[in-house]
Amino acid sequence: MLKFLKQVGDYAKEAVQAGKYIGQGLSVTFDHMRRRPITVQYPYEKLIPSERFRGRIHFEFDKCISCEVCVRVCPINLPVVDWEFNKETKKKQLKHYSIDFGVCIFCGNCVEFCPTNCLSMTEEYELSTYERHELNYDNVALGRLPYKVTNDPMVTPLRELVYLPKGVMDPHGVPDTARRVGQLPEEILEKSEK
Amino acid sequence: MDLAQGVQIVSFALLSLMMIAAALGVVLLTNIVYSAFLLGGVFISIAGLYILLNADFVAAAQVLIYVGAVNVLILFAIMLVNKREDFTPLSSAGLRKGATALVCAGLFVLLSTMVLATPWSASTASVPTTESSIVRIGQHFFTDFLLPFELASVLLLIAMVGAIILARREYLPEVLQTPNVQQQVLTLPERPRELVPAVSDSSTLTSTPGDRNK
Amino acid sequence: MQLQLQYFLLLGAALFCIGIYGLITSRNAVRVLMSIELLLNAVNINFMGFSNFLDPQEIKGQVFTVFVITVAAAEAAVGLAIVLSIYRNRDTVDMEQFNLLKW
Amino acid sequence: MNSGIDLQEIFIESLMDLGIPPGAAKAIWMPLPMFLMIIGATVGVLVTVWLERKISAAAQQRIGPEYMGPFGVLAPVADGMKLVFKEDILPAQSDRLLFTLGPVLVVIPVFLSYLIVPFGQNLVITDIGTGIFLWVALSSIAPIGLLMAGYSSNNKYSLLGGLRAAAQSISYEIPLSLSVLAIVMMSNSLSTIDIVQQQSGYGILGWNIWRQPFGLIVFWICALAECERLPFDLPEAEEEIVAGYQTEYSGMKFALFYLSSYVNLVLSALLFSVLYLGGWNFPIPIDLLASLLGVSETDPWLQIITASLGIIMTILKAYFLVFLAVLLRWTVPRVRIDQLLDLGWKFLLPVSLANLLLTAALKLVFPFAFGG
Repeated sequence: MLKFLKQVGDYAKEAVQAGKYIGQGLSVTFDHMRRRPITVQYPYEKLIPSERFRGRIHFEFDKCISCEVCVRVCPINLPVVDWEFNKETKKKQLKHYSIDFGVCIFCGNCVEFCPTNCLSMTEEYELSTYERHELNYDNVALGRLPYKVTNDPMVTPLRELVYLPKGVMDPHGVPDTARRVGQLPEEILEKSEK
Repeated sequence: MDLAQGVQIVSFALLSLMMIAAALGVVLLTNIVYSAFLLGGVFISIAGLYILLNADFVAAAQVLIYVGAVNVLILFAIMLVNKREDFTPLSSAGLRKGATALVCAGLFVLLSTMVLATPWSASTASVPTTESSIVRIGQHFFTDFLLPFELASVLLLIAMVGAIILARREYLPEVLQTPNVQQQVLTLPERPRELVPAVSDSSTLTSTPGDRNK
Repeated sequence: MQLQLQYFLLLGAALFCIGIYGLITSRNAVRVLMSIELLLNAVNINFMGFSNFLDPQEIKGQVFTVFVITVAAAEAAVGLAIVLSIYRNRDTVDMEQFNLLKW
Repeated sequence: MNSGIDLQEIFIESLMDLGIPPGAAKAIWMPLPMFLMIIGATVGVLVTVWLERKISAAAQQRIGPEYMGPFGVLAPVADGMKLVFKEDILPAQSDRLLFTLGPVLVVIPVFLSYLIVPFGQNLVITDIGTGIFLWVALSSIAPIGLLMAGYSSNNKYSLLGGLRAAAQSISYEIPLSLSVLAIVMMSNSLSTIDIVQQQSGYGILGWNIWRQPFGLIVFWICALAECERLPFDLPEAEEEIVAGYQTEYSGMKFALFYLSSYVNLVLSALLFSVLYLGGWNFPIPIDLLASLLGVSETDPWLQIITASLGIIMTILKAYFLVFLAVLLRWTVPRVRIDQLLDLGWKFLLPVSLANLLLTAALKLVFPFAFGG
C-alpha cells in the first residue's frame, strides 16, 4: 500500500515537473515575441552578397580559347564547349558555350581553373524559372552581367544578416528601425574619401 | 394542421425514408465499408426521430454512443480486418436469401397487422413534460432504477476488460523461434567504383609487370 | 394529421425485419454485428415511441433506451474483439468458416 | 439578477407592430441568429488564422504577413480566395462520393456546435436543456468524416492519418467529457447559460478556474487534442505521414478541413471560457460597479453596455486561449502516437476521474461553494 502511494506520489511529482518545464518553455517562446524580427523582406530588401559569393557564372566569349579545362574539372562535365578547328589560323574557334544552371552545383572549379579568366562568378542568385530548360544558359545569356542590388532603386540593400546593431548584446527593446551591423558600400566609399 | 405539425410530419417522413434506405444499404451492399458508413446514417436519422419524440437527451446520447463510439469502433474493426476476400460461393445462396427475405417480409406483415389492429390507448394530447427530460431520467436512474443502473456500469466495466483481453495480442513466440536467421545485408544495386591504388603495395607492383612481360 | 404511435411502431418493425434479414444472410462477421445494432435500434424506437405516446410523464421508455444503448455499446466492443481474435486465428471473417463448434 | 436585453423579443415585437402575424415574425427571426453565427464563426476563423500567423512569426522573430492590407490582415482572405479558385482534384481510383462527403461531415457538426455558445444572458441561439452535452455528442461525429476522408483517398498516408485522427479523437473525448461533467455537477445543469450563471456574482473569484484547476488542465489538453493542434497534430504529422487524411485534398474540400480545424479551435476556446472563465462575466461584477456609480439596474444604457461588454469579454477570453494555443504550438514538440495514447488513457483519464470524485466530495462538504 505504501509502495503504491509512493508510486503515485512520484508520478505526481513527475507530472508537476513536466508542467514546470512546459511553463519554462512557454516563457522562452513568449520572450522571443518581444525581440526584434530578423526578417529580410525579400523582394523589397535584399542582402548584399559577400565578396566571394558563388552565384551564376559569367562567361566572356572572346577570351575563351576552347581549351575545355572547365569541362574536365567540372564534377559532372557540365559546360558544353562547341568549337571548330580553324585551319587558316590553326586555332580552335569557339562556336557555342553553354552551362545548365539547373544542374550546376556552383562549386566554382571551372572559374578556378580557367587559364584565361574568361569564367567568373557573379552575385546573381535569383535563378527561378517556370521551366527547367530555361536555366540552360548559352553564351549570350552567360555574358550578361547581373543588376547590382545596390543600384536597384526598388530595393533596399542590407549589409549583413546579423540583426543586432553594433555593440548591442541584449535583443530586447531594440526598435525595428534600428540599423543592422555593417556598412553599405557607399558608406564605405564616403569613409575612404574622407 | 399548423406549421409545427407540418414540419414534424415532413421531417418524420424524411428521416424514416433516410433510415430505411440506409438500413437496406447496410444489409444489402457488398462493400462492407459503405455498409458501416450507412450504419452511421441510420443512427443519425434515428437520433432525429428521437428529437421528434421530445427526447433531446436520448438523441444526444444516441449520437454520442452509437455514432461516436460504436460506429467508429466498427469502422476500426473493418479497417483492421480489411482483406478483400471473396467468400467461397455457397450452393444455395440465392435460395437462402430468398427464403430469408420471405420470412422477414412475413414477419413485417405480421408485426404491422398487430400494430395496426391493436387499439393503442395513446394519449394523443401528449402534455409536454414541464421539467426537462434529463431531470426525469436522472430521477429514475437514482431511485427506482438504481440497481439496473449500477449493474449496467458493472457490465460496461466487464465488457471493457473482456474486450481488452480478447483483442490484445499475445506476446509473440514466433519471434523467439527463429532467432538465428541471418539478416541479409542490404547492398546497393550498383557496385562501388574500384579504387585505383595511389600507392600500390609490393605484390601488385611485382606481379603486374611480370605478367605483362610474359 | 399528427404523428402517431403506429408510425413509429411500423418503422421499428421495418427496421427489425431488415436487421433480421441481415443477421441471417450476411457472411461477413462485422456485418452481422451491424445487423444486431439495427435490431437493438428497432427496439429502441419502440421504447421511445411508447415512452412519448403512452407515458409522457414518467418517461420510463427513455430510461430503458439508455440501458439498451449501454448494453449495445458493451456488445459492440466485445463482439468486435471476438471478431478480431477469430480473424487472427483463422484469417477470415466469413461466418461459414466459423464452424469449429459444429459436431 | 436582471436578465439583460432580449433581442429576440424586441425584434419580434417590433415586427408585430408593423402588422406581421406573430408566427411569421418568429419565422423571420429564426434564420437571423444562425446566419449571424455562421458569419461570426467564419470571421472568427479569419481572425484566428491571421493571429496564428502573426503570433507564430513573432515567436520566431519574424514579421509575418505584412503587405496584404494593414499588418497583413487580408492574408487569410487571400488564402481563402486562393483555395476557392484552386482546381478540385479527385485522386485516381478514389471513392468519389465518400471523398466529397468526408469534409462535409467534418464541418457540419462543428458549425452546429455554435448553437450552444452563449455571448450573454439572451445572446445564444438556443438555450436547449442538453447544452454542453450536445457539443460533446456533435464533436463525436467528426471522426467518422475523418475516417471517410482517409479511406476514400486511396492513399496509405491518408488512411493512416484518418485512423490516427479517429483513435485520438475518441480517446480524448472521454477525459474531456469527464472534466465537463465535473462542471455540470457543480452547476446542476447541462445548459451553458446556467453554467455561466453559476459562476457569476463574485467577479473573477466566482469563476470555475479556482474550483476546477485540474479539470481545467485536462480540458485544455483534451481540447487541443480534439482540434489536432500541435503538440497533438499526429493525424497530419508532416514528417511522418505527409498531411494525414488531408493529403489528397485540394481546393474547396481542403478549405473545409482547414476551416473546420480553426472553427473547432475557436469553439473550444469559447467553451473553455464559458466553462472555466465565467463566460460573458466581467472580472469585477458589473452590478457592483453600477450600484457604486449609482446607476439603476433597469437603465437601458447599462443593459446595452452589459450586453456589449459580455460579447467583448467572451471573445477576449476566447482569443486569449487561442493565443495560448499558438504559443504552445511553438513551445512543445509533437508527441509520438504511443505517448499520445499513454497520456490520454493513463494520465488524463485517471486525473479526470479523480477530479470528478473530488468535486463530488467537495460538493457534499461545501455545498455553498460547489453548487449545493
